[in-house]
Amino acid sequence: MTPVLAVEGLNKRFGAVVAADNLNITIPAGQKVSLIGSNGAGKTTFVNLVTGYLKPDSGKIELEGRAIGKQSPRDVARLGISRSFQIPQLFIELTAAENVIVAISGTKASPLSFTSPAEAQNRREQALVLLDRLGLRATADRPVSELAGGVRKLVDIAMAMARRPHLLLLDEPTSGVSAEEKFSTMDRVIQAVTQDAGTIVFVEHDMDIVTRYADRVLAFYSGRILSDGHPDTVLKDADVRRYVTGGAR
Amino acid sequence: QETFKLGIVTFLSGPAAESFGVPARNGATFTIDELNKGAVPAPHNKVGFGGMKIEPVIIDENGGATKQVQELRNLYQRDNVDAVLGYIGSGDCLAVSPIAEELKKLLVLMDCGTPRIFEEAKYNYVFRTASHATMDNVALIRYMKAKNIKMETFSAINQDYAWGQDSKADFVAAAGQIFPNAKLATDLLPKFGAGQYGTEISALVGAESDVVYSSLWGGDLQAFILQSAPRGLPKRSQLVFSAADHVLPALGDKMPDGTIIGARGAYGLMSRKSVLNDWFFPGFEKTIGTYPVQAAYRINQSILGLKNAIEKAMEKNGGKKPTTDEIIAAMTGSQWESPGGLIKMTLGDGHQATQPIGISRTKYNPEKKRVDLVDIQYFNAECVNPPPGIKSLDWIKGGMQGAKCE
Amino acid sequence: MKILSHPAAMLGIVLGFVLLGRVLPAWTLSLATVAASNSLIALGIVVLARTGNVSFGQGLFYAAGGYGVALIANSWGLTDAVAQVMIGAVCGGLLGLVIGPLISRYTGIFFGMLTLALSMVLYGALVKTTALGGSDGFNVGRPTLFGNVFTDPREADFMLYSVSVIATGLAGVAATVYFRSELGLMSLAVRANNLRVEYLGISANRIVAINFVIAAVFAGASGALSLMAQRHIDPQFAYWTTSGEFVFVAILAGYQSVAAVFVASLALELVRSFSNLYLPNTWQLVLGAFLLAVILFLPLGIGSLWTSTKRKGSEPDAPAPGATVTEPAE
Amino acid sequence: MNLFFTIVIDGLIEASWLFVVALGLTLVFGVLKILNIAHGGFYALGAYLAATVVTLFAAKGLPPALGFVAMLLAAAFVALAVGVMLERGLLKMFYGRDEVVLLLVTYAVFLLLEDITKLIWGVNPILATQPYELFGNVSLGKLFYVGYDLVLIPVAMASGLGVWFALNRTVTGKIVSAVIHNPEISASMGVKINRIYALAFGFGLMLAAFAGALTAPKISVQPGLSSDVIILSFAIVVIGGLGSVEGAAVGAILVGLARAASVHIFPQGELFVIYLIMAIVLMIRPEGLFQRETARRI
Amino acid sequence: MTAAPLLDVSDVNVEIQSMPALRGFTMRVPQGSMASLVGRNGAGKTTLMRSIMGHLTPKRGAIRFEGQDLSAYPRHARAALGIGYMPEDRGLIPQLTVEENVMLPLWVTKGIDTKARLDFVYEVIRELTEMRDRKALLLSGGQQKLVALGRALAIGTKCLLLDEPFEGIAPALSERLSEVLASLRGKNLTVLISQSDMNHSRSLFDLEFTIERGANLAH
Ligand SMILES: Nc1ncnc2c1ncn2[C@@H]1O[C@H](COP(=O)(O)OP(=O)(O)OP(=O)(O)O)[C@@H](O)[C@H]1O
Ligand SMILES: Nc1ncnc2c1ncn2[C@@H]1O[C@H](COP(=O)(O)OP(=O)(O)OP(=O)(O)O)[C@@H](O)[C@H]1O
Ligand SMILES: [Mg+2]
Ligand SMILES: [Mg+2]
Repeated sequence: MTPVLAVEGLNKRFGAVVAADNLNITIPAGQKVSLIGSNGAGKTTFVNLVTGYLKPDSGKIELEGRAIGKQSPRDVARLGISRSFQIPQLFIELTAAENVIVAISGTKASPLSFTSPAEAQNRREQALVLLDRLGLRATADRPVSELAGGVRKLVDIAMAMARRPHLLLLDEPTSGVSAEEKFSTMDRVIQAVTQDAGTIVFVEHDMDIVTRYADRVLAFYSGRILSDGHPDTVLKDADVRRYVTGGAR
Repeated sequence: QETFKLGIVTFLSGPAAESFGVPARNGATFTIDELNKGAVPAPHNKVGFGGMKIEPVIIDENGGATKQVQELRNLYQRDNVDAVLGYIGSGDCLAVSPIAEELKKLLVLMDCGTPRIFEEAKYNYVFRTASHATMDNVALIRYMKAKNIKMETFSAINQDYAWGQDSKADFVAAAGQIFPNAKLATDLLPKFGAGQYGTEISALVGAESDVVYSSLWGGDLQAFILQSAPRGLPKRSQLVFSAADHVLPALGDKMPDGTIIGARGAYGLMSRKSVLNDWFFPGFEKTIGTYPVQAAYRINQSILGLKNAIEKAMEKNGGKKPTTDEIIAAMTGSQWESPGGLIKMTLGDGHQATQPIGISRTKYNPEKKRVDLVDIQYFNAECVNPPPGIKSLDWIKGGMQGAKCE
Repeated sequence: MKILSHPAAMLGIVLGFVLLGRVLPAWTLSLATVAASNSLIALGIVVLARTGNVSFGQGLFYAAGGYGVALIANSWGLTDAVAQVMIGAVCGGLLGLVIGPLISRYTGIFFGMLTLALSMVLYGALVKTTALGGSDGFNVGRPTLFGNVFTDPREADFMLYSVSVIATGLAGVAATVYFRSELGLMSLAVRANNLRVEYLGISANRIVAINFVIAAVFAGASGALSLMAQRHIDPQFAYWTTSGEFVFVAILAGYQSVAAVFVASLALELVRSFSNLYLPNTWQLVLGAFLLAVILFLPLGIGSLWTSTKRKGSEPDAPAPGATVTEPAE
Repeated sequence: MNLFFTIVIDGLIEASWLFVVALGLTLVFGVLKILNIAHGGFYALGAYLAATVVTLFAAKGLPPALGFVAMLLAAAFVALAVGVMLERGLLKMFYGRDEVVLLLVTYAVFLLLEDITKLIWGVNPILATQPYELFGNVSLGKLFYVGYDLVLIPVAMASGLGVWFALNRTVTGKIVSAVIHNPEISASMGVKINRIYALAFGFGLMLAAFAGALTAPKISVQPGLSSDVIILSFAIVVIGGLGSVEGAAVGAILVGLARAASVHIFPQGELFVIYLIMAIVLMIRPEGLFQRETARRI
Repeated sequence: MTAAPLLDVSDVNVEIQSMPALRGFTMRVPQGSMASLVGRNGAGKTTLMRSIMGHLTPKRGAIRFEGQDLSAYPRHARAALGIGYMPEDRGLIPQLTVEENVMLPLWVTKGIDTKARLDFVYEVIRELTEMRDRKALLLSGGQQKLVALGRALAIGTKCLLLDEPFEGIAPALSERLSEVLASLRGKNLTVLISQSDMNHSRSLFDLEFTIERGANLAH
C-alpha cells in the first residue's frame, strides 16, 4: 500500500541555516506521528515544505504516490493535506463559527457560487458540530479577536479538520492550551481524525502528550532526524535526551 | 425695487486662480460696483442693468466639469439667479452649455478659448462675449509677417491639454499659410502644471530654431520664462507667446525684452484709448492695486454685453424686467462698446462674439519698473476671426478666405 | 431594523425614494441624482474593500462606462437611459474582467497604486485623443426613456433621478444579498488572512477578482449615470482625484450599510456646494474640517449613526498608527 | 554634447528635487504607515516660506547667498515645527484607524493647508529668483545649465545619504525600526514612541518643505503647486518600494530619466511615461523595487 | 519577605472593548520573590501583564510598583523603573539582530551600564552569544523566546514579567530556562511568570496566584 506521505532527500536552507538536511521519511496511512525537536530544529519548516508553503531546494515529496513538491498550499490542501499553525492563522474579525464556515466552504468543489441562505444554514450546523467536538460551542458566536490565545489555537485546529484531510499536520497543537485542556484537546483531535481514517502528524514539545498519543516519534535536530521510531525508544536515545527532551525524564 | 441676480463663476482656487480667476473676480466686482453706482460712462451709464441693481453670487470654478454642471444647476434651480456669467476653462464651458440650454436659462460664457462650443452645437440660451482662441494665433502669425520675423524653423511648447493642443494646431496651421517654408523642429507637450521645464529647455535650446512658440499661461509660463532666460533661450530664438500679458506685472524685469506677446484682445497695456477704457483701466488699478489684464477685461466686456442686451430688451418691453427669452432675443447678434473695443456677436448665429486684438513686443521700463508693450499692432476682428459658417481650423487651412484686414 | 434588511423591504424603500422625488424641489433632485450615481461607484469600492483592497483607480471603469455609453449614443443614437446604464455596466465589467485577474495578486497600497496607474494611463490616452475632444471632452444628447423624450426640465430631472435611484438601489440590494452570502463571508476572510484562505483550498485571488469585477460593473454603470446627468464627458472621469473622491465617500460611509454610502455621498455634495456658495474662497477649508469631524466623531462612518455595530471586534485596540485590522494577532 | 548626456543631466536634475520630496514621503510612510497626501501641501508651504524669506532679504539688501541659506533653514524648521504640532495635535487622534482612513485624514489636512496658505499669502504669485542666479551658469557643449540646478544634485544626494545613514547606521534609526515594527513592545521597552512618531512626521514634512524651498527660486510660487507633486512622489515611492530610502532614490532617478528621455525623444509620451513605469515595475515586482523584508508569519 | 510588596495590584478592573477581562483582581508580589500566575486560557493573565505595562488602563483599582501608583507613568516610562517584560508573542524586532533586540531597552534608558547589562544577559543565557549577529527575523519560535527573555532581563533590574515563557519550548531548553530563572534567585529580582500549564518546574516558585475569569480564585 502506498504510504500517505513519502519524503525523499528533502533539503532546505535559509542562507547559512540548514533547516532540512536530506530528510527521508515515509508515513503509512493511519499512523500518529509526533515531531519533536529542539527549537529551530526544522519541524515547522518540514510542515511548511510538505504543505507547499516553502519550495524544497531539492528532494521529493509525495502524497499518496503523487508528487506535490511544486504545488501551492491551495493545491496541496485540495489534494487532502490540512494543517494548523504554531501561531494561529485566523480571520480575526469573524466569529469562531464563521471561521469554520469559511473552512467548510473551501471543501466544496467550486467554492465560488452564491450559496443560498438555506445551504449556508447547513454549513453553520456543520461548523457548530466541529466546534463542539473541540469544546468550543460556547465561543461559536464571539469574534476571534476577543478570544484568548489558547482558544484561538483550538479554532485553528477546527478549521484544519474541516476538510477531513487524509493527512493532518498540527504545529504545536497544545502549546498555549491550559494543562487541563491539553489532553482533552488531543483526545478530541485524535478521535476525530481516526474517525475519518486519517493520518496525523503533530509537532509537540510536551513529552506527556507525545508518549500518550504518538505511535511513532521523529526527533529533529538542526534539520536532521536524530532518531525515528517508537516513542519509548526515541525518548530514551541519548542524543534526543541531550538536545531535545532534556535529562529530567 | 427689482434686482438682477447674477451668478458668477470663476477660478478662486487652483492653478488658474492667480492668472485668470481672481483678476476676473476683481473685474466683476469692480464693474458691478461701478454699474450699481451708475458711475460707468455712456453708453453704459444707467444704474445696474437698466436701473435694476445687480446682485452677484460668486462661486469657484475649480474642481472639474462634473462639479460645474452641478453648481450651475444649483445656481439656477436653488439660488434662482437670473443669469449665469463666467467660465474660464474650455472643458467647463463645453459641459455647462447644454445644461443651460436644457433648463432654458441664460448663460453668458466670458473667457474660455475653444472654438468648438458654437462650431459643434447650436445654442439658444448660451452666448460667448469674447473671441475664441483662433484669433490669438492668427493674429500672432500676421504680426510676425508684418514685422518680418525670420521663421525658417520653429519649435513649440504647449501644455498637454485641449488649450495647448488647439493653440498649437492653430498656430501651426496659420504658419503653414503665411510662412509656408517654416519647419516645426521640436514639439513639446509638458503636462499642465508641470512648473519645471529644465529638460524642455534643453531640448528647445538644442533645437536652435528661429522661433519658439508657446501658449503656456500663468504659473507655468512664469516658470518657463524664469528658467529659460538664464539658459539663453531668448537669445537663440524669438519667443512668441499667445497669451502672456497677465504674467507681465509679476515677472517685471525677468521678462526678456523683445518677446512677442498677445493678450487675447486689445487689453491691458495694449488697450486703446477710449472713454470707456479711461474709466476702466485707471479705476480698476486704483481699486484693486494692479492694472487690469485679460481676464478682468473679458469679464467686464461680458457684463457690459449683458447689460446692453437687457437694456435693449427693456426698451422693447416698456421697462419691465425682461424675461430670459427677451434678453436672448436682444443679445443675439448685438454689439456694444467695451474698454477693449467694439464687441460684435457675429458668429454662431449671433451667439459668439468677435473682437479686435493687439499684438506687441515687450520692453522693460526701469523707471516705471514695469514691462511696457511696444510695437503694438492691432488687427480688426474680421482680419483674424473666421467668417460665420466655417470651422476655425478649416478656415485657417483653407487660406483664411474672406479675412478683411486694414 | 431587522425587517428593513429583507430584500423585499429594501426594494420598497427604493421605491419610496423614487416617489419622494415627485415632491422634492428641483435642485435637490439633481443633487440626489449625482449623489446616487456617486454612491453606486462608492458601493463598488465597498464591495472591493471587503477583500481588504482599496482601488484608487475606479475612475478607469467610470470613464470606460461613460465613454462607452457616450460613443455609442453619439454614433448610433442610442439614448435610452436604461440601456445606457446597462451598456455602462457592461463596459466597466468587461474591462474589469480583463484587469481583475491581473491585479488580484496585489495587496494593500500596491493594489491601490496599480489601479491608480492604470486609470492614469487611460487618462493620458484620452487627453491625447483629439478625436474624442481631448481634455475638453465632448457632449452627448439628452437621454430618453422607453421612447419618451423629456423636454420639460423638471420631468427630465425626475426621470434621471428615478433611473439613478433605482439603479443604485438595485445594486444596493444585490450588494446586501451578496454580503450575506458565502462568497461575501469569504471576502472578509481574504481581507483578514489571505494565506489561511489559500490553505483552506480557496483561491484568494479569485475572490478578489470577483469582487473587483463587481466593483467595475458598478463603476461603469455609475459612469453612465453621471454622463446622463451631465451630458458631457471628459478625461477627468479617469483622473485620480475623481477616483479618490469616491474612495472618500466609501470611507465616510463606513463600509457598513448601503444606505450610508448614499447619505455620505449626499452629505459631501451638500457641504461642498453650500460652502462654495457661502464661502467661495475657503470652501476647501470647510470641506476639510467636515471630513475631519466626521472621521473623528463617527469613527465607524456615517452608517454608524443608525446601524448597530455588530462587528465590534473590527476596531483594533492598540493605539498605533496603521495598526491594521488585517494583521493576524500573533 | 550628445543626446544621451543631455538626457542624463536633465534627468538627474529632475530626479534630485523629486527625490527629496519622495524621501520625506517614504520616511513618513515607513514609520507611521501613513500615505500622507498633505505632503504636497508642505512642499508648497516650503516654497512660500522660502519665497517670503528671499523677498525679505532682497528688500533689506542682504546678500542673496544669505537669503538662500536662510530660506532653506526657514522652510525646514517651520515645516518641522508645524509637522510636529500637526502630528501631536491632530493626527494622533486618528491612530489605530485603517490605513485608508488615515489617508482621508491627510487629504482633509491637505484641503485645510491649501486654503490656509491662500489666506496667508493670497493668490498673487511670488517670484523670489535671486538665489537662482547664485551659482552662475555652466556651459556644457552647446547648452547652458544654470548652476543652481546642478547644485541640486549633490544636495539631494546628501539628503538621501543623511537619511539613509540615520535610519540604518545609528541607534536612533534602529529604535525607529523597532517602533515601525511593533509600537506596543517598543513602548514596553521604554521607547517614547510618541516622540518617534512626531519626529518622523516632522522630518518627513521638513524634507517636503526643503524641496519646496529648493524649487521656489526657479518657479512662480502660487496656488496649485501641491497637487502635482503628490502624485509624482507617490509614484516614485511606489516604484521604489514603500518605506525604502534606496527605493526612493532609484525611483526618482528612473522617473527623472524617463521624463527626460521622453521629452527629448518622444514628447508625446510625457503624460504617460511615469504611470507606465509604475505599472511595469509593479507588474514585475509587485511590492516595488526594494521590497521591505517582512517577518515570518508561520 | 515582609517588606512592602514590590508589585501591588489591588482590585483591578479592566475592560477590553467593554468586555470585562479583569474583575477586581488583587495580587501582592513581595520583593525578591518568584511568583507564578496560573490560569486557564482566557483567564486574563496577558491582560494583567499588559495592564501593568500600561497598554490597558484599569477602570477601577490601582497598580503600584514600589509603592508608587503606576497610572502616573506613561507606558514608555515603566521600563525605566526596572520592569522587564517578555510578551506572550515574543515581540522581537525582525530587522534587528539578536543583540540589537536585547539592546533596545538599554538604548533608550538613561543611567544604565549598557555593557554590564549585556554581559549579564549573555552570561545568564549563553545560547544568545552565538546568535548575537543573526537577525531576529530568521529565528525559530523557541529561539525567539530566549531572545525575548534576554531582552526583558536586560532592562528588568527589579522585576521581570514573563508571559508564558515555557510555551512552545522544547523540554531541554525549557529546563535551561528554569535553570536561568533559578539562577536569578537571590539577586533581589522579583519575577512574575504566567502559565497555563503548571507542569513546568513547580519547585521554582515561592508563591502562586490563580486567576480565573479575570478574578482571584477564591481560596
Ligand atoms: N522563512 C525563513 N527564512 C529564514 N530562515 C528560516 C525561515 N523559516 C525557518 N528558518 C530557519 O530555519 C530553522 C528551522 O526553523 P523552524 O521554524 O522550522 O524550527 P522549529 O523546529 O519549528 O522550531 P520551534 O520549535 O522553535 O518552532 C531556524 O533556524 C529558522 O531560523
Ligand atoms: N483584543 C481583545 N478584544 C476583546 N477581548 C479580548 C481581547 N483580548 C483578550 N480579550 C479577552 O480578555 C480575556 C482575557 O484574555 P487574556 O489574553 O488575558 O487571557 P490569558 O489568560 O492570557 O489566556 P491565554 O493563556 O490563552 O494566553 C479573554 O476572555 C479574552 O477573550
Ligand atoms: Mg516551529
Ligand atoms: Mg495570554
